[in-house]
Amino acid sequence: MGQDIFEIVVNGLKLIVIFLLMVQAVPILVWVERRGSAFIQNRLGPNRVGPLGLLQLLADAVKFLTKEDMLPNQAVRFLFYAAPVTALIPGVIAYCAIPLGTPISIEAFEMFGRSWGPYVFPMQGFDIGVGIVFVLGVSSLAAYTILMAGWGSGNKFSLMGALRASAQMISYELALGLSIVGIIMLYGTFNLTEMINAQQGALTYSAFGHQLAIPALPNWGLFYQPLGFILFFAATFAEANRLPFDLAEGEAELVAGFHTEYGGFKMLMFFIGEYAHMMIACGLVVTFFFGGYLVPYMTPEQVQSWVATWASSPNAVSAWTSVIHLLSYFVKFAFFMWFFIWVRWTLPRFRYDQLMDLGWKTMLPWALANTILTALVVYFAHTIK
Amino acid sequence: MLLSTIVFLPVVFALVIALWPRENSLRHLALGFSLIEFILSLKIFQQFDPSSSSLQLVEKHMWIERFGIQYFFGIDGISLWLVILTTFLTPIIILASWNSIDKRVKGFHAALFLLQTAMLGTFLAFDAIFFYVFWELSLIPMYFMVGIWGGTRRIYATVKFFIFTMVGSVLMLIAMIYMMYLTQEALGTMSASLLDFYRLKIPFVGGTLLSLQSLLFFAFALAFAIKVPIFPLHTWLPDAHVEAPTPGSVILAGVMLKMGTYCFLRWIIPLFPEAAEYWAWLFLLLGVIGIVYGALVAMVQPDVKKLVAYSSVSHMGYIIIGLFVFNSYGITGGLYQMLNHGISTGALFILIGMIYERTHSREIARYGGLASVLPIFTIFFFIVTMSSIAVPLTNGFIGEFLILMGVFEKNPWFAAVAVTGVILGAAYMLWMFMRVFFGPKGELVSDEHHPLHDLNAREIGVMIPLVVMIFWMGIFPNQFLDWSKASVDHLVKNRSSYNLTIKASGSHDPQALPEEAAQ
Amino acid sequence: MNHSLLMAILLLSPFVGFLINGLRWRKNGPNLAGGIATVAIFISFICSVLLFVDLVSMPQEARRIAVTFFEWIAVDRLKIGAGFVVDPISAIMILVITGVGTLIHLFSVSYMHHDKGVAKYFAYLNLFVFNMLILVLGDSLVTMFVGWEGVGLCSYLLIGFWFTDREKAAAGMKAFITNRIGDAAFLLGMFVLFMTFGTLNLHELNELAPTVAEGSWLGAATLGTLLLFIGATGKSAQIPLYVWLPDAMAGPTPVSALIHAATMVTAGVYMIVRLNAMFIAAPNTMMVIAVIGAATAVFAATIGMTQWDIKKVLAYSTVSQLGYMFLAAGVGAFGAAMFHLMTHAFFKALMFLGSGSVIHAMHEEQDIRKMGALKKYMPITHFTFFLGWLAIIGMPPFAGFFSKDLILEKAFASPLGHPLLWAAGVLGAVMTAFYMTRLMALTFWGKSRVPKEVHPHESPWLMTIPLIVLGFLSVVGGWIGIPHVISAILPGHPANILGDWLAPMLKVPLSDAHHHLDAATEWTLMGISVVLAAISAAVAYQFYVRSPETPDKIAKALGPVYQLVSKKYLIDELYFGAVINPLIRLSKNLWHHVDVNFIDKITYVLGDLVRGGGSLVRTLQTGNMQLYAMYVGLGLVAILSFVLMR
Amino acid sequence: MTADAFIFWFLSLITLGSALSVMLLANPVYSALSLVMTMVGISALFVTLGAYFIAGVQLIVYAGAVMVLFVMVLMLFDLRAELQAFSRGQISGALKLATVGALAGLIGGALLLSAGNVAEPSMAEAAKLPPDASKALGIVLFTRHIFGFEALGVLLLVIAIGTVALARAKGGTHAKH
Amino acid sequence: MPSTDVFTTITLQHYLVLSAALFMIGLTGVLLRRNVIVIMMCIELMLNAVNLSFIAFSKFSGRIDGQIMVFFVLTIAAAEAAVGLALIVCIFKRFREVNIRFFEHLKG
Repeated sequence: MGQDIFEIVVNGLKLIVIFLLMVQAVPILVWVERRGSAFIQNRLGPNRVGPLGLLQLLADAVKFLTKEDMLPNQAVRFLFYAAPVTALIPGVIAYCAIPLGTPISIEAFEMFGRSWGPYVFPMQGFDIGVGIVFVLGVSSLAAYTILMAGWGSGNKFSLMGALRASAQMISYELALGLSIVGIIMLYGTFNLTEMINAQQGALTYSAFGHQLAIPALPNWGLFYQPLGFILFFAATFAEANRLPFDLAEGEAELVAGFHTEYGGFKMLMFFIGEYAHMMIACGLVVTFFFGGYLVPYMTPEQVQSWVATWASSPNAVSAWTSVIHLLSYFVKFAFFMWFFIWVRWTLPRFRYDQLMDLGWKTMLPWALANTILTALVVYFAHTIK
Repeated sequence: MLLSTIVFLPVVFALVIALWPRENSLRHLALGFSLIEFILSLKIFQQFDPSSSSLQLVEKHMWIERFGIQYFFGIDGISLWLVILTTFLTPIIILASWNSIDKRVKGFHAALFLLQTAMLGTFLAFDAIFFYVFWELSLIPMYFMVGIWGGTRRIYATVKFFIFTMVGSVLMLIAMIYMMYLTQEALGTMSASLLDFYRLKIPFVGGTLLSLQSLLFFAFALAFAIKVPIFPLHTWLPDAHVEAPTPGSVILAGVMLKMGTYCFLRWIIPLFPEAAEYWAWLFLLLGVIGIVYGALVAMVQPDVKKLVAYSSVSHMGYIIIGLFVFNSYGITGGLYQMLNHGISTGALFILIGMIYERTHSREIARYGGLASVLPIFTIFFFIVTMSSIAVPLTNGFIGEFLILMGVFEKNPWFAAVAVTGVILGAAYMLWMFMRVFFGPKGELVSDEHHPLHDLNAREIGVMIPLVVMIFWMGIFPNQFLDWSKASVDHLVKNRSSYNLTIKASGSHDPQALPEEAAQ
Repeated sequence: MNHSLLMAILLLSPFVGFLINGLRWRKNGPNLAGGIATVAIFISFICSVLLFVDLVSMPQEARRIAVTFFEWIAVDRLKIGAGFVVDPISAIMILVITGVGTLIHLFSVSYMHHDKGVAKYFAYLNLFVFNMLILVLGDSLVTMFVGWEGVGLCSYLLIGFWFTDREKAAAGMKAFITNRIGDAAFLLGMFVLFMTFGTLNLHELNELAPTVAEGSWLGAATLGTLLLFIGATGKSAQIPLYVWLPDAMAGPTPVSALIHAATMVTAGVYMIVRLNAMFIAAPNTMMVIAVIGAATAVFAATIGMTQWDIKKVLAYSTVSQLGYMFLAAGVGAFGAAMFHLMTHAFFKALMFLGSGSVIHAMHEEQDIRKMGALKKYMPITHFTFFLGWLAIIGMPPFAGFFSKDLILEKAFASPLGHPLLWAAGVLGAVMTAFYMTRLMALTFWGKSRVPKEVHPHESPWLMTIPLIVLGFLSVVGGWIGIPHVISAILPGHPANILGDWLAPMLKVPLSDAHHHLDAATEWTLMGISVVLAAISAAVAYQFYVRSPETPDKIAKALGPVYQLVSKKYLIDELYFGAVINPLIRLSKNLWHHVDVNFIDKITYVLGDLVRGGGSLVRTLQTGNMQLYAMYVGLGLVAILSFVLMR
Repeated sequence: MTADAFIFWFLSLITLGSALSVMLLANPVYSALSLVMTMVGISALFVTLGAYFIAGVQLIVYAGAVMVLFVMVLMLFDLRAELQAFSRGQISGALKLATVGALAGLIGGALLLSAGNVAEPSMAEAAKLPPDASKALGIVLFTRHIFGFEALGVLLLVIAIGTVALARAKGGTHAKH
Repeated sequence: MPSTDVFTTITLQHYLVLSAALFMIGLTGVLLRRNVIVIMMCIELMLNAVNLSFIAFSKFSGRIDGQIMVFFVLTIAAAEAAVGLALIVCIFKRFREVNIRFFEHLKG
């Protein structure tokens, strides 16, 4: 966590900030979703409360908080209450592993009569060596939330929904994991920061000792793993239980799936969990395939030297550089979040067997093929050099 | 590559047979395959140098380095003829079982080929563990052969057969492993090569069973003795023979029993020279008892097949005493008798199978007067009987004569007792022959509803090669013995410090040349 | 002509005959089959004659034609080739075999004319001749053994020729197995000789034979020859292994003539003669041979006197005559043995063929009580049989007289001989005269007892010609061995041609090199035997022609003794009761009690132990997996404790 | 107390506590969820031991897949708290407990003994492994332990086929006759 | 060894004792629980305990092979769970029974 109290405190604060950011992003996303869906469906959407209906978020929050807390008769009390709480945890923890910008380095300074630092604070919750493995591992825990909720509700619709959801998650986890094996092999690391760093500069294919540079394009993972990207992105939809894969809460069949019995703030928690999943997905997509927090066509050094032209202290340079990257990240991130919403209101829902077929019979083989192909390319690019 | 090809080609055949889609052309295919194998095995003669006692056509590759276990094939004068015998009998067996095997034909032929591989491997492997693999492998197809295509008590017989043989093998495996450790002590590296085993000097103390060499000796000997089988361990044989289908019996008597005697020659005698010498009396005694006992019991059998089975016990007794006198006569005779017994007892079983196909009975008492109904069958049976009772100019005589001579040189008293086997052999065979073929027609023979037909062309075709071999081996034994002479002489002369060198074969193994020169 | 080619033709001609008839056994008719077979033997006969002529033309010491076709067995010191030797001894034998053989084949053509298996018959017969030639010509004991067993095999086949009759088949088997007993001893004998002398070549063995007579019973020569002699008793039907020969009469009569009278049964004698040097070196063996020979001669003759079957009488007579030959061999009179062998071949073959002719005429009736007065129906047969009768009872100057006389003389005078042996010989001769006369009388003379439905007739010429030729030989055959005392009074006739011919091959008993009885003793001995035989014949004639009721009275008077003799001393029953049945009982007991009830029981007990242990341990296997887990845990505890406590 | 020690004690408390509840709780669903907790705890312990990759895999495989299966099955069966969660047999129960006790004693004894005898490198001293061992792990896995790896691949294939076969069997393993 | 050290300095022993404790808990569960699924879970627990000690050994001996072992154990555990659960589901579908004592008699 850190050498001294300052670092620990800062790191702790960082975690809290990220958590709060995620939680606070949800109402905005809900608004975007509602407005977006209205836009897509050629209607108005929320527009009464506040400008552009922005204050609708606040109103909704108040409504959720003040709703009656219901416990169904058949419910298992402990699980029923535990589920919404746990729904938050995996998403948040996983998100903490995603780097959001270049690290901020603070030079040594005097405070409270002793010298502190120097420090380097990465712009992420924490940097665990095997980032992607950790993210996948933690996010896979989300299945329990659904199961707990579904079974704890004591309602067969809930249970069915939960079973469907968890089966779906397990199935798509395979495709998800396999689709990024290619990118892992390509970059030769599990570490997300290292992956991002590998995407600096212009696109350059190198194989068999030759190099082909395309300066017009950034060196993003997308151009190396287009198939991996498609598969990964599609799988994240399933992982997040979003349309077109939201079978778990198919209204026509299961009322509302595992959260049929939930209302009020508990319901909100599930919402937050779902959006957290989306955020992780988007964060990962950006990280793997779109250069993460990198500013296209510029390396962090270039950005830093540009910042140095107008910022004063080294600390400021470092901070501004990080902020610029943070912005770059959020732009990309926002696009994919919008993409999620866009898809939700565009595509119809799959049937359950189609879902499973897609997962096992289409995506898994393609992911395998992608893996093998990448392995061959990587192997030969390394050996015939 | 020749030996590997010979050993493993049948596996390929077995696979092809197992996958062959058409039932009706299966037997032709199998016959063709077995003939290919036989012709291939004749190629050995082309490459084999009879004047050398070394191991020839060697193929040697490390298999499991850590334990010094090798993929090691080789051939010398001792194994040569047994290999040929195996490949020779297989087409005959296939032809003989043309009609008698009518269920699971595919499985049967596949098992037969698999068995062939196992037997050939046993004769050709020169690495203990490698050998053991083949030795045990041979049990499995045989187990199925008796168990699936056998008679009414087949399960009893198979289980008995299997358990008897397994009991011995286990001890042998232990002894082999122990010897591998001995090689580590003596040579520095662990080795399972038989050639390295030969180099061992295993301590021997006379007068006690508990010296190392004696213990190893008995561990091996028990396995082989059961396979042979030597007198008190023989009771599985009649049951297995009676219940086995004709081809099973032929293989069992023709080749599998030889695996036991061959291994006495290949393993026991050179590996444990002092123990073998010291305990020779025991094996001579058991062999002689086996001869007389087998003959006596054979005499009173009501079932033809059982009679022949007990006659096998008697004949195998000859081989054992031949081997355990350690002189040229005995060992040559024993080796020759292995071939003889393979051919003549094999032929007897085939003939019994033929008559069984016609009458579905093997009970001697229900026959009689067969000679006037089935004259050709009678002629063949008579010739084979003559071979079995060792009438001169048939193969049997050469073997028995040499064995008895060898035994006489070692100990006249054993020879004197063993010679009674000559009398008793004639007695039980001819008595059976008389009851089955002569006299008034028995109930089966005179049954008007089932007139018996004499041998057809196929069956005559089966018998002709066997009869030719019977006389060829009886009249020109030297043509056979010459190929084994060098090896046998080498064994007899250097028994106490036996060693086999590897003969450089062709040009593909230039490494062996300096070795050969050094030795 | 090239000797090896000649030898090959000699040997292979019968074999080719065998092959032709054997492979076409369904197709060849009686005339074709018989023709082929007879020609085959006749070719051999011609070869024999040619070889004989060659042999005669050689100097006396070098009379030996040896041919080795190929090396047969060669292991270590043992080197046996397919080698064949014609020397004075074997020359005589091949002449007899092929000569008499040709005649008997000829006879068979007619005799077996109506038999369905005639081609098979001739094939066997040819095979027999082939084997007999191997036996006779073989240059080593092993080659001889090949023929030895081969003729036994053919004998087996021919005795059991009419195999649908179980009795006959059994007789064949009995012959073979009895012979096998002898053969086993023969094998051992060979081993003894080989281990001592390092060779089995007959010539070399004779050379290597100890020059000093062995006194011990366990000396190599003694033991070896004794064992060989046991082999000979089997083949040549001596006590105690003679039992098969009377039964062997089950075969067709020409077979009895060829195999069981003229050739095969004399193989034992021939073998002893071949190895005479070795036998001479073993006086103990010689004594045994002489005693057994003499005993057999008397013993068989007594049985012969009581038999009613024409062939059985002849069979016992054969046994008895073979006894004479062994007696001769045993006293070292090998020449005499060979001489009697030859003459016996002539007259006994004649008598068997004659009896065949009679049986043929009587429609397969062999009981002489149902014959009588056949003289008028079959004159030629009667006449030739009569000549044979005279020869066998030793009437001068017929063949049998000379040979038998020589034997008796040697038995008396040889250093290995003894007056008792002589006396036994004379007794035998007397009895021979009696039963032979009895046979003549009951068959050809006296009153006819032929059943009405039977119409005896003379045999066709194919049968009578061999009779006539053999009859002639029975008369003159003895003239090649006329004793010195007689040749002295017979000017122009050389004495003992045969003896001189054989002399280089034979070793005479020690200290007998120039031993001769004085003429007076010789005349006396000769006179005694001839006179006694004549008296005996006369008595028999009296009994069976003049007063046919006397024999019955005597038989009654003798009571149990007669019964015993007429039942052949119950020897067969003795063998069955004392050897064969106990052996079969023993075998059954071994099978049931040792194999099934002991060895298998042990394995069952072992199995039961395992099974019992299993059912004991099975109680642990409750199916409760948690208990199993506990056992695993306990095992872990045990292992850990062991590791920690160490 | 250092942070390392604190984390260790904290995690071991969680792990042991949830493991005990796996064993003791009568409701199998709670047991399963407790086990998930244990897994997560052990995973965290792996992290403290520097085995990041294994920790992640532990989460993915155990917590994310295996235990989900368990929970799904339990929920599918709808098993509530059982009346007889534990075996009733008193003697066998005592025996079983004795076995466990003996084993625990032995292992504890062994550990104690070794503690006295073997000089252990402490955690700080033992950081010989690279901080991110995943690469090294991969290299060792695909070189020295390639056979085990391939064998496991075969095993998994067999298991996959077998499980599918079991799942497709009509009427389960006990088809009605 | 001072008593504070036991708490402050984390050694291999700590991990091993923890591992052993987990193992014993798992074993007790296997021996005493009735529900087959719980028993299987307890087995998983035991496997995990072993994994922990593997990793600890790996760490303290500086060798990576321990981690490989864990990797293998994980795979096998997953396989075992898959088959075991499939069997249990099959049996449950037919008999509605998960009591281990019921499994003693596997005859249908």
